[in-house]
Amino acid sequence: MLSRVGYALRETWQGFQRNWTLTAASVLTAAVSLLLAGVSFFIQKAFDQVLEQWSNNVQFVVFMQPDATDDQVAAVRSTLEDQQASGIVREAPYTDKTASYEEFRRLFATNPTVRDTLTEEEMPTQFKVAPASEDSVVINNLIGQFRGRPGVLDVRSPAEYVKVISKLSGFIRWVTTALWIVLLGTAVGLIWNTIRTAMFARRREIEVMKLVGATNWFIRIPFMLEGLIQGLIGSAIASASLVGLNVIWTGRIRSVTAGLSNVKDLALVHFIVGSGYVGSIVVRLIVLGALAGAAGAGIAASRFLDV
Amino acid sequence: MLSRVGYALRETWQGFQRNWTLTAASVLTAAVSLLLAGVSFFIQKAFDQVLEQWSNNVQFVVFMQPDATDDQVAAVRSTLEDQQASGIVREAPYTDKTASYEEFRRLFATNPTVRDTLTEEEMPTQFKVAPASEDSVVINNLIGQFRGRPGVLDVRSPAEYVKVISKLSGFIRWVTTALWIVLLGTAVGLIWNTIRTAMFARRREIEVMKLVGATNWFIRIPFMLEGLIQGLIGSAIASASLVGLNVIWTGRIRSVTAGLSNVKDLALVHFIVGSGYVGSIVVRLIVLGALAGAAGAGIAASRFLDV
Amino acid sequence: MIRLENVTKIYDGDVTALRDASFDIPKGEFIFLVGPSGSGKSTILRLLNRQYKPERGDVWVAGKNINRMREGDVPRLRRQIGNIFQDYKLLLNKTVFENVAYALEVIGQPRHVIRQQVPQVLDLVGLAGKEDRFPNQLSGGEQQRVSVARAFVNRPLILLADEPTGNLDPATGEGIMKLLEAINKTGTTIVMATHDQVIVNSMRKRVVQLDRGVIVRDQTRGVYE
Amino acid sequence: MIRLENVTKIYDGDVTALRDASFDIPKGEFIFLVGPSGSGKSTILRLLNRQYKPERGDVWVAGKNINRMREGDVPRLRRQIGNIFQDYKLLLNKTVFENVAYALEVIGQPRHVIRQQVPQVLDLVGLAGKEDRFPNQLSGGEQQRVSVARAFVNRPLILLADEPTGNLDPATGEGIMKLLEAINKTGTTIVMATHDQVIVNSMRKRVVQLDRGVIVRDQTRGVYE
Ligand SMILES: Nc1ncnc2c1ncn2[C@@H]1O[C@H](COP(=O)(O)OP(=O)(O)OP(=O)(O)O)[C@@H](O)[C@H]1O
Ligand SMILES: Nc1ncnc2c1ncn2[C@@H]1O[C@H](COP(=O)(O)OP(=O)(O)OP(=O)(O)O)[C@@H](O)[C@H]1O
Ligand SMILES: [Mg+2]
Ligand SMILES: [Mg+2]
Repeated sequence: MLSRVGYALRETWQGFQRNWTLTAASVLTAAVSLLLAGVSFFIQKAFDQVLEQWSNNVQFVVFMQPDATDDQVAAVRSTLEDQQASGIVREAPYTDKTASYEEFRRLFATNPTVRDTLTEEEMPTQFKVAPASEDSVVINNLIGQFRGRPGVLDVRSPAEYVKVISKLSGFIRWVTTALWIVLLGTAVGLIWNTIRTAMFARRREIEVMKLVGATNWFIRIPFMLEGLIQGLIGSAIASASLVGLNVIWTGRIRSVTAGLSNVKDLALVHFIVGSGYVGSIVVRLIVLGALAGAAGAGIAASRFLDV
Repeated sequence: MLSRVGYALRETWQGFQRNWTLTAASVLTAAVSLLLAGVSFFIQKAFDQVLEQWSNNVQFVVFMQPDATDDQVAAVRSTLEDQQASGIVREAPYTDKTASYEEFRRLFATNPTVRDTLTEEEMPTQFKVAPASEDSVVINNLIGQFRGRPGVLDVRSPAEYVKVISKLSGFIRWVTTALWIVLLGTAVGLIWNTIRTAMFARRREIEVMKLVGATNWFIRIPFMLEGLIQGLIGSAIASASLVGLNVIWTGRIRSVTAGLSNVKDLALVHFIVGSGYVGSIVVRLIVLGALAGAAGAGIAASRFLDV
Repeated sequence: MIRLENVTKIYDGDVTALRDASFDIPKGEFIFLVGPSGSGKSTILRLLNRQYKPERGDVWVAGKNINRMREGDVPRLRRQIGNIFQDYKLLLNKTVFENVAYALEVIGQPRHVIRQQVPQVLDLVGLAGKEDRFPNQLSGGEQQRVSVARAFVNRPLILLADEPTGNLDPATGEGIMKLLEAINKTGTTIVMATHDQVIVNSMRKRVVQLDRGVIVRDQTRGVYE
Repeated sequence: MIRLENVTKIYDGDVTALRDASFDIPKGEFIFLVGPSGSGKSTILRLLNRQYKPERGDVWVAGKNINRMREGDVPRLRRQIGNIFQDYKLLLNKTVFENVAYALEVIGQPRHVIRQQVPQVLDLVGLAGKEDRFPNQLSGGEQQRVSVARAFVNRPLILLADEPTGNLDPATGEGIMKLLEAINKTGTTIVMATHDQVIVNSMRKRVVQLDRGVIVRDQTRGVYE
């Protein structure tokens, strides 16, 4: 048994050395394919984070009359707290007169005439409600519950905005999923292709081995080990590239967002993928590379095994 | 000579039939690689359009005093017209009191108290100036020329917005260019790889041809024709896929933007790449596929020609 | 040990390489297959090694009907048979040593046995000192001798030799024949296809002669023609 | 036609396959190279075909010093030489017809010439009817005959034959030898490496004998040993 293991390892090593054109080609293809796969995971994660952020931004505003009583405000607040408890609403912070006034002045910074027309006392107070769902039907239903209640001046939702976000996030999910499938499919196809070509180049070798009395597994295992190692080297290269790309990517985003408070609204920072997740992609790539290499080589060898 | 051509064509055809594992592998790789290249062209175009749109949106506002005289307004307008003529400013439409008032009400649709505090007469009129450059230094310089002129209430630019757009478009250009280089580089690498492996599988054939007295070109030409045709088939598949993807893509964007006027602001429609440009990508892919196939095969064959 | 019963082999549906051939080879016999080029000698050897199945008839080797054999049992059959192929079928990216060692690795011999036996066998066929060459660094006759060495290194029950002396000079060929005779003496059944009249005539063993796929002569202590 | 002047060939820096060999072959001569396996016969033929360059000495073929030849002129040299390789070197994914036709295509023969000459030559070597087979659908001897056919289909100035009868039965081998003699009569110089004593002894041509890379005998109207 031990001699078998030794044999398989020696065979593998020799396969490497003596067919190095093929080895280099396989490793390169594996690296490229796995990098594509890794990038597809990466893109999906980045957009997931951004979409999450977007859906957090969907909200409507319950304006209280400037002269609403404390009881009226408390009643609305308790309804919102119930809805928060049952998970329909994520959060609903209250903005008092002072805060409302400041926001108003900030918004109208570019329009001084308007900015100076209102006093703090005239500002309506408001609840900014962030529903848990992005679905515009659910949100409209929720809005209906506040409209016309005592002390409520009006309930406004940027209806278009809600619709856009809901459609857009669907669209982006679709795009990233499609990209993911295409890139991953491509990766698998390329690896399979290279392995098959490499096996084709070695088909006579396989035939001779069979004729000398080698069993299928005896032939297959060194090829599989070879494929496994090629896959591992490929995934190491892909992982290193991915980590490198992530460093560059993160650096670029940091430099773009540096000193821009407004950028938060663009959700740009959410495109930064944490190194923890990159680590988990690396693990996936290594497993994928090893499996695809070994299984691919095993299956491809089988094509030439029936002598 | 004619017999040579006939010979080369027959050789090519046989290369196809008899090595069809290799042929299939090469065609598939070419298709995948060219599709990657095509997608990279596509992405770059789509983002270029969006960036163009964004930079069109960079602007600052010259607020005229509500009681500015017609002469004062005309003086500012004439300066802006000069700047337009010299290409520093792209456009500078004037918004009169009525239009300003309507925009104000639209902006404050969700805040009825504010909305109803101002009358039309109290609104300042304004020039919305769209500079030709996105560079914030150039824009600040421009702004300085209007600040403090008679009749000018204030000049305001959403300074953060300008900075963000300027940085963001630089960033996105960087990302799409990087993507383009990586995908195109990958494509070239993969084609080269496959061709070399295929040649490796046929190295003994090449050796025998040399020993029988074939010149290098006599051997190379059928291989190059074979590579050329493989490249062409590959690019046909890639082109068809790209056109298909574009149809799906355009359809998705149309359906997302349907009935959303607000979406214009998100510049989403500018992601639609015209079929004319897709056509030009297809032409590029076909040329690229044919060249890469032929040249790659010719060069790869050379490696095994020195017997 | 080996029995053919009315065996017909047709390649690609229209080339009848062997027609209704029957013979019986007891254990330990040495038999020559002779006949003109293309008469079916290699075909018989390929049938015995289960490289092909016949279209009609049965092939028995070592007590088993190998046409009815499961695919999984074929390697075991082949390990009992030593094969010298007409075109050598060496592994081109293994050295001489490794090529011969492969036949031992296949049957799971431990490394120390391999290290001891392979050089011994290479010495017997006159290849001492060429262990580390690759097949394409050898002369034609040297490659042939590697294939001879590989065929008997694991002491098989049966040795199938297709023109084992075709690329050898008479003296070296004679050496190989002495070797085969010695192996035959230890009980190994040997079937050898050959064109070498001198060898066949000097050995006086059983001769089976083929002509266009038909056995036209089966003679004990026969001569070439 | 062919001249070797103190030629030494060393493979891989340490295998001296040919040592200080010299001989001169006038146009139209028929010469046998004999010697034990590994003595350097194929090496001489490879040097004449410019498959390798010698480490020392000069090789003259058809009036040219082929060591000094530019790479670009090598194909023209090879087209004047017909080669029968010891391992045949057939193109495995071409049919018999195409393999033979290739030697004509290389010199730019028009198609109608190819269509006429190839079947004629295949008929001469006894392969009529097997035009559309691939090499691995042929017996060993048949493959050898394809390589013979390819070597002389373009009526070369020189024919280099490495064991052209190694896998042929005596009768077929004799047929091939008759063919070579006829070709030789038309003025083609023939250098043939062989192990076949019967042939050498019956033809009584010039014999050059090698032993471990050294020419030990050069005899007109010689015998094998
Ligand atoms: N794989 C194959 N496909 C088709 N025909 C084949 C195949 N192998 C052999 N043949 C044909 O079968 C016949 C017998 O071939 P075989 O190899 O048995 O001859 P042989 O006696 O060994 O000849 P040689 O002495 O030349 O080696 C020949 O006519 C050959 O062309
Ligand atoms: N490519 C090579 N690399 C290294 N050594 C080689 C190479 N080719 C041949 N040799 C060695 O050179 C010597 C002469 O080889 P050559 O092929 O000329 O012999 P030969 O006389 O043709 O023998 P045979 O009758 O067996 O064909 C042999 O010892 C062989 O091992
Ligand atoms: Mg045979
Ligand atoms: Mg030789």
